[in-house]
Amino acid sequence: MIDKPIMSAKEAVKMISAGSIIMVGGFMGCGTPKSLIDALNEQGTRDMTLICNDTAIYNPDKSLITGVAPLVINKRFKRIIASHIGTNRETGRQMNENETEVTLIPQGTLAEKIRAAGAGLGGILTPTGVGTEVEEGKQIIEIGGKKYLLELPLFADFALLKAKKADKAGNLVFSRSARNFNPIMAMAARTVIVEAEQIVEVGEINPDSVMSPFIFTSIIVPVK
Amino acid sequence: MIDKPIMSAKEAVKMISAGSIIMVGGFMGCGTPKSLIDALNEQGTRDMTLICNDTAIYNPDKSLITGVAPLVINKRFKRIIASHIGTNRETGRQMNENETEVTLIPQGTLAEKIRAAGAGLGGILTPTGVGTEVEEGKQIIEIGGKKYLLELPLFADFALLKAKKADKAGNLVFSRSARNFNPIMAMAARTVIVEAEQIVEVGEINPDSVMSPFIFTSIIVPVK
Amino acid sequence: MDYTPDKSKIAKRIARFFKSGDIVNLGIGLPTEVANYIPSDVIISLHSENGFLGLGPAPKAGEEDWDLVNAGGMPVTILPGGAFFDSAMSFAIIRGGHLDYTVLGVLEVDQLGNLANYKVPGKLIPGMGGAMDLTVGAKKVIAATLHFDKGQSKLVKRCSLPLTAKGEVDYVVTDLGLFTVEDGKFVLQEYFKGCSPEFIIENTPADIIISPNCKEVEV
Amino acid sequence: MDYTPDKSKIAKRIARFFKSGDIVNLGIGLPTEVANYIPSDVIISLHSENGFLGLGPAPKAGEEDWDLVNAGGMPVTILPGGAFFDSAMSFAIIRGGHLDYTVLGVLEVDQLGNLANYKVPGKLIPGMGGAMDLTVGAKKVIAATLHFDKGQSKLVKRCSLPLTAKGEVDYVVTDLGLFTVEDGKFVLQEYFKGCSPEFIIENTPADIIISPNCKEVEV
Repeated sequence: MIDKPIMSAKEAVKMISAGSIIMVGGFMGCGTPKSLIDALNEQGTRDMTLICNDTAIYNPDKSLITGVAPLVINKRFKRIIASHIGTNRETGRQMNENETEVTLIPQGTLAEKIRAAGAGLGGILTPTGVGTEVEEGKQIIEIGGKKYLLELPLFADFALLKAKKADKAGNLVFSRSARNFNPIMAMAARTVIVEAEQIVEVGEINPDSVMSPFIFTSIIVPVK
Repeated sequence: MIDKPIMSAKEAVKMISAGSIIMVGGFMGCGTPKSLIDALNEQGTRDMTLICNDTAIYNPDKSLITGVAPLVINKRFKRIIASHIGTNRETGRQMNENETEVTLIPQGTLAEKIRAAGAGLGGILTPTGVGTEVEEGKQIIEIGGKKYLLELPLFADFALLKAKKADKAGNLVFSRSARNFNPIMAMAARTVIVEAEQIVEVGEINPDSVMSPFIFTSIIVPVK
Repeated sequence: MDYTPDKSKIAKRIARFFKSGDIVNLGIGLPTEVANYIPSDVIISLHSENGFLGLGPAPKAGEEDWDLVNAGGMPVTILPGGAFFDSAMSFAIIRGGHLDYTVLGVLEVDQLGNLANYKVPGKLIPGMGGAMDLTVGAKKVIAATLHFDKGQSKLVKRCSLPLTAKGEVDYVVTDLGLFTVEDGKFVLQEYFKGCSPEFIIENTPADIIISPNCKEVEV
Repeated sequence: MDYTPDKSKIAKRIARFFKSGDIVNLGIGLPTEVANYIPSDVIISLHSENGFLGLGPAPKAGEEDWDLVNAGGMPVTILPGGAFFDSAMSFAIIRGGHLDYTVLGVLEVDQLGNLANYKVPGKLIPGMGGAMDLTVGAKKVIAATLHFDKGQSKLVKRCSLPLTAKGEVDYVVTDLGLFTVEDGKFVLQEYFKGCSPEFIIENTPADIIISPNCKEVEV
């Protein structure tokens, strides 16, 4: 194995530019790389497309702000692809006032679209969304009398991920429910930037315990 | 969690009968549940359908016989679905002499078909096999000018799996390259019989280390 | 009859659905409360769609682990024998028919078994999250809802809001009673003590038939 | 010129393809031997399609772990930094374009980049195993073969055997030379010392053009 570059969050996000498509791991902020989000926010990059399960939590009354919410509030996205935006009222406002294009995708379909991109599949057939607005514009394929939607792969330029532990080659271990979308996004982006709580030597992670193999990781960023 | 039944291999295979479709974990015999194969062989059940990566190794000159090979030699299958039969010459003989119907499927397609069954997908689109005999009889779907084969899910009545460790609820841990097809087959069969080298109390496996969650396991069999 | 909303009746009645060994997903909000009423001799396992099985109660204050949250993003615990996995596996479990029940809140549910709970066009658009997969994938779908919202019945002839899923609802439990959905009608199976079938039928703008086995139940 | 088959030339030449960091799958048989000739300053990682990255050399006699085998079922080792996964992930890596190279043996390879290596109808039918996915999925496909089998060239105008993959071969390395596949022809890029372009063209029933950069190479 060769070592992957290790750099600061500020340095790592420099390659992200206006128009970039970014995937961000996490679920309501749990498993989202906070240092990378903060650095990207500070960098001020605009017109990005976000692919994330949700737009996390933004509750100004309680001073609560998690996950990708800072980027949403600062209007960094021209498009947001997510399964849930209900806990960040600013996303809904931007959507309703046509400031940001928001595409809602069922969570399981989102996961499979991302996995399909990483796995080289041309698409997958899911029963989810049949008979709902989700089927609009999609090919419906009937198999054995049952209808399925053909859902296409979803790629990104960058994946911003959060790991509990990374070895220097880029093998990753995630913690508890902070795993969520992180391992599948690792497969589906051209450049994968991983913020790791702990960075260890190659060989220190048991090969049976690796949750995302080193080949997907491009850059490792220590948590600030 | 409630405990799963623990029984002998002989007892467990009693529910498998003529005509049953069985999936068997393993790759060239590595990760195949030997006690279950031996018990099923002894039981003498015929006309089964086998879904397995390969028909393992049978080399009478070297007295070498692994994995599912004993069942093949004793002609227990009316149909074999596999990606590779080259290391068990008896499978090839039965195929060429029309004693057994053998369907060859590319290994990655086999894995995705099994996963699709377990994941409730109606099918997946793969570029693998386009322009080869594998495309015969299959729907070809073109996306963005590229051709894909629509591959349908593959289910089984029984999955016979081999784990390194099982807790009594059925959470599984596999060892090294013996993991292979075991976790995905756990998802795709109505009844999942797991032969485990070690059976531990519930709570002894770290929830982050589980490779197949307990809900898929029906029966646990200790290695004889 | 006076109507006083009572969410606890819904949670209590749904908690009686399960048998030991069942795998269940409880939606955020009212469905989550079902967990508080499951009889101690019934051992079920809760699935959390953000990626684990064996969802346990909230931790004590000060013992929160922010790497272990529920689908609402709030700290929870995992029971012994639980297992973590990624989102693809979590929804493979859901879509693949490996859940016995899913319990979801609703904005509207209709007599065809259609359910709407993710979008009020032009107003509230929280998104479907995992709800579309859950309703399509779980073996049995239980819609959990107060019978009325601002005087309007949540049970209707036809949903007017965008659907979460078409024809997937098996049971509706309100604070007035328990309904099945059969052949395009609600079938009243139980009315809860203090209510009557007549009251339900009069105040619900949907076709309801009374099951021959319909009975009064105390919850 | 006398032809004496020499597999080591093929393995040696292919071993020079790689740069540090490359992820490579070597087929069972001749391709496996490539690993023996990789320069010590080039650090590549080998993928084993039965489910891991970081494939190492065979263990010493007596130290075999039968839970750790290669795609041929024979005991191997895993290098520090390797990782195990299931077959779905293994082929996600392959099909998803995450391998830089795959090296495969062939029964026939033709000037359209078609490759046949899994079936001789009515005779030998080993099955395609992972070969179809590997040829379709890897960024670059290298066909590794002796130039002749029983006097017949393995490089042909059109494969007569059932195809493993259509138009996917990028390079063919034989014991005589190195070819690319371009615009429906083999292009000779290198001929190995002791051979000549003329000998290759005369004895190969396929359209071969000689690259303007073609050179003699010692392997």
